[in-house]
Amino acid sequence: MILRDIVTIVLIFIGTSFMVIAGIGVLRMPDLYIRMSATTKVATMGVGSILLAIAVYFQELGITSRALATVAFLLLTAPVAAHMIARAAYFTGVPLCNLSIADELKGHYDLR
Amino acid sequence: MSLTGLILYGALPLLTLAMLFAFIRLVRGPSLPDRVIALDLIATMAIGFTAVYAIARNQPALLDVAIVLALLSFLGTVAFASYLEKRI
Amino acid sequence: MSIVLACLSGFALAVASPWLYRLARGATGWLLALFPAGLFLYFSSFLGTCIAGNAVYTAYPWIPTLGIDLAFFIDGLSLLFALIITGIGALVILYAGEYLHGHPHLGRFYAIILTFMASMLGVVMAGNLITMFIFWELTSISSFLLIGFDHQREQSRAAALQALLVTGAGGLAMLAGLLLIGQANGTFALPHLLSQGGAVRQHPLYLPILLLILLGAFTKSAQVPFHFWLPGAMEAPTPVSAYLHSATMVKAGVYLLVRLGPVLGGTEAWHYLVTTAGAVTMVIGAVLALWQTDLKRILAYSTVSTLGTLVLLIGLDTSLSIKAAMVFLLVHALYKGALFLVAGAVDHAAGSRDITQLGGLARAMPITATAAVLAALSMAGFPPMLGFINKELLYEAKLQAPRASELITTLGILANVALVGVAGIVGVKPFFSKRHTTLQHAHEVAPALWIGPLVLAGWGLFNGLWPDVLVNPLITAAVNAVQPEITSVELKLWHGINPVFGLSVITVIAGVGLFLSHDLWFRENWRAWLLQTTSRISPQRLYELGLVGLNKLARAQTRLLQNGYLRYYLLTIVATTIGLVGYTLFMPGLPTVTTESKLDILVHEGVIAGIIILATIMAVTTRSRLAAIAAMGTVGYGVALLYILFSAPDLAMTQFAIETLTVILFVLVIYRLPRFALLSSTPARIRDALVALLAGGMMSLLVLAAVAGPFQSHLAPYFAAHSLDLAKGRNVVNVILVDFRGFDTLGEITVLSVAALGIFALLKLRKEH
Amino acid sequence: MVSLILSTAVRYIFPLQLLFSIFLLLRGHNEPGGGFVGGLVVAAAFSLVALANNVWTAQRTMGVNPRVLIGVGLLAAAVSGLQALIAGQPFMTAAWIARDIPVLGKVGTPLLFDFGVYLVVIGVTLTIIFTLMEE
Repeated sequence: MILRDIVTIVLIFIGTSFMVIAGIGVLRMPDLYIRMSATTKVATMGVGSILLAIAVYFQELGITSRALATVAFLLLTAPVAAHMIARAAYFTGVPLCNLSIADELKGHYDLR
Repeated sequence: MSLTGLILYGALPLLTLAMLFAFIRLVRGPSLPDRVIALDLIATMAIGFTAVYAIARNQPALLDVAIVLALLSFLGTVAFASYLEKRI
Repeated sequence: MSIVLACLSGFALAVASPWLYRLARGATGWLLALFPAGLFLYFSSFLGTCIAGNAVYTAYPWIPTLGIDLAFFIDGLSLLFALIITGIGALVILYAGEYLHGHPHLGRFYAIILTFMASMLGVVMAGNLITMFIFWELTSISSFLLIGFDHQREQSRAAALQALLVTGAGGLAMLAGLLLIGQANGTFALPHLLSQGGAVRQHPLYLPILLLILLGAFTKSAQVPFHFWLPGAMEAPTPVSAYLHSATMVKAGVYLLVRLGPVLGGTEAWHYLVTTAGAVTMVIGAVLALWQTDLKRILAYSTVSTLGTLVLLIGLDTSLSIKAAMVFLLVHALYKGALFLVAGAVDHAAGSRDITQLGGLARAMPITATAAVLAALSMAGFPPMLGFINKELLYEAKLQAPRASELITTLGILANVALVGVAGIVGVKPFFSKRHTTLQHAHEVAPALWIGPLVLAGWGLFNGLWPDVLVNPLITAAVNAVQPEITSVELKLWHGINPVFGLSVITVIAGVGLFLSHDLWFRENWRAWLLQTTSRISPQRLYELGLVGLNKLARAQTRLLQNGYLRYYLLTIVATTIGLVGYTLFMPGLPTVTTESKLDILVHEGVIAGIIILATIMAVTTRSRLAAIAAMGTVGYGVALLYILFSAPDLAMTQFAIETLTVILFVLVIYRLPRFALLSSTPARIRDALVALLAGGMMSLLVLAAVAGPFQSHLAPYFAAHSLDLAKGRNVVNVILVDFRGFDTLGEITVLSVAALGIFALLKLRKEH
Repeated sequence: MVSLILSTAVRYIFPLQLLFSIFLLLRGHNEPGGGFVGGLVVAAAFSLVALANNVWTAQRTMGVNPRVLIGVGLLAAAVSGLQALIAGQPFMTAAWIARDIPVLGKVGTPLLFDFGVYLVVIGVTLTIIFTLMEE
């Protein structure tokens, strides 16, 4: 197992563990908004590290550039998607869990 | 233990396990946005899965599939979101 | 070459006749009649060759691969028919010109009648079975058009349809028979068939072939179960009835039986089937003829009886019976044609065809009366007429019938007595019985209307007195064409006193007695009772019930299959697919599904498969549509992952892209659907579930079977090898899609485009409503 | 309720998606990709724009009516096949340009055919999506 493989496998396992954490997070978190924070951030990190593993493993310009392009692309789209869903959820009145202390957004939007 | 062996019997099962969790959320998810998030998570995990499998099988071509998925997966979420907003 | 021209020129003239009519107006009848007369002379030039017993055969390749060529074959038999067709054709066209004078569609009438004549000539002169069949169907079609000529009237339309359905169905059966004969002999060419006829008789399928051909002949020649369309066909204008439904078209069946006699005849089945059918038709036709009141219907039923006699004679299959049939063919054409034209003249002049009202027209219509009497005498079989010789021959043939000759002769006498009575009723009564109704305005008809009957009746007299001048050679030629041993036919008026003459005298006396006592037994109530009882079980009623049943079946079937519910369409499609796939799957010979193929799937593959199955179950059971969409999204991603596991990047890419776009489409559509409601009842849902499970199960079994079997496809290596050098591309999938199988992709994108335009139209259309 | 964040994000993502789809189309012959997937990516891109703002902006950015694209695509595919007939060979035989073009490598009628498929797929998908959205 040469150095390149070791680094690849380490990165892959980091990514996979992130994924599992995201999975557990989405299952156990009490309400939608907290779950979303878990999934978006953690999953993107997971994929990021796996793609880094690809860049390390294949060491070719073409492939590494595409891998990095994917990471960039994901970093761009994931937050936007999360934002859109949170917006829609909030507007359609998805309740916050009972543990939440305050709803700072209340009153700011003219909810129909 | 060879790299591929490690991946096939280590990383991939874990990834699919995570996918199973996301799917359980999709089934249980009380409101629609929960399901949408679960679907989005499954899509991201699919990207990861493809990338890992590309390494395991030493096939860089699979990376393009990951790119396409990355490009398009968030479209579904946006579509669901716009539908929800329009309906209220 | 000249034969083809002669036969097909009729069609050309038919096309030209409407314009000719617009030009020549009244004289078209005379002009057009010259054409068949010319053909008559042209065909009689063949008499010489045919008497010597050899035939003329010319063939032009038409569909060589199927062995069908435009072939014409003239021998004695077809010559006899050709002369009848053209001779009577000329007189009928002349007659029609006057009879339908001033009719708005007379030009069209000429066109159709000429088409009929040409196709009839085609039938009798065709040298190839299939060409004959084509002309045969053409005659059916022109008969349909002619019967329904006066299309304003509902009955004529119904009668035309009835005639077409019956003869058409028979024609279809006959086509099957002809094809089988062609297959048995390897060729459709007639001369070849006639020379080695034995092959069909030994053929295992001989009986079905015989039945099919007989079906075609019996429907065309109105034998008993199928006779009801002929009286119905009297709705046609009288020249048509005279020409098609007495002299020529109905004889096509008889021609077919005689022509295929050497090929199919001579066996027990042939003898019994044909003879019984002929005898039954002969008797029923004669009996029913007596009880009709309308002049044309009486003649129609007597024609049915005559056709029965002809078929009977062919069934007897002795050289004497064939000779008798040929003579009777000619005699009947002459006197029946004349009587029909007389009936037309009477109708034209006196305005009615009901025999109970007609009487004493002789003084007003002397020439027509003479023609009528002469024809009636020939029909009754009085000495100077050809009819007498014919009756003698009939009795002789029946006496010497190989089997059951007594029964056949008695039936023959019975029928002939009835026919003599009918001859009296039709030919003599309207003219000479005292007039008891107010028909003063009866007047002699225009010459064109009495030339036809007079010539035909006169011809009957002339041939009777001097038979050897024309009749003998013609009949010899006709009989030689069919019977192998050449026998010279001498018809003499006088055979001396012998049993046959005795029978003939008895028949005449009984017949005249029957005629004179017409007013005694012809009670209206008896007639009504008879017609009422027979109509209940008559084939006519079966035909009508058949049509009603057919409509009901069609309506029921449409209600069942096209009931407008999408789910039933889906259900039927899926069910049929399962049935067919299941059947082929469990047919013996297919590699059975081996259960012991070891399960070497890895953990992650198993989990993905599990997720797909769970997602499907969720999609089916969930109550919220969006959840269903999400579930289906998961299924799509799962399948795409499977593609990746089997390293098919192209497929995975497309699947992911399609998945996303489907989600978008669903979301757009869902927005407009009504609130989610459980519409179908539980039993319906269970049924759907069952069908779905079956379909899924069947498909997986299919896949397992495909995988289990030895997979030796030589396509994959070929494409892989040539992908680079031929198509200059390493990605085999795309190369196949775009280059090797480009044509299929072209088809696919066209289908896609049409689908898109369809959806666009549907959506746009909906907005307007 | 157009979300400002989404429309700005789309303004960056959209060109990337178009670029990637052209990339997919052109190298389809050698690596995974091709007219079909490329077309789908473009269709997804334009529907994203339509979702982010509204259908009419998407149609304006596209410039051409999707149904026209279907026609042009089919024409391109047919022409790439017909040229073989004109050259006397059986329909659809490929004809290649001799010299290798630096970026694309071998160029020939199959590429034109692939381009035809590309346009048809875009046309078909967008016709359906835009018609649905227009209501």
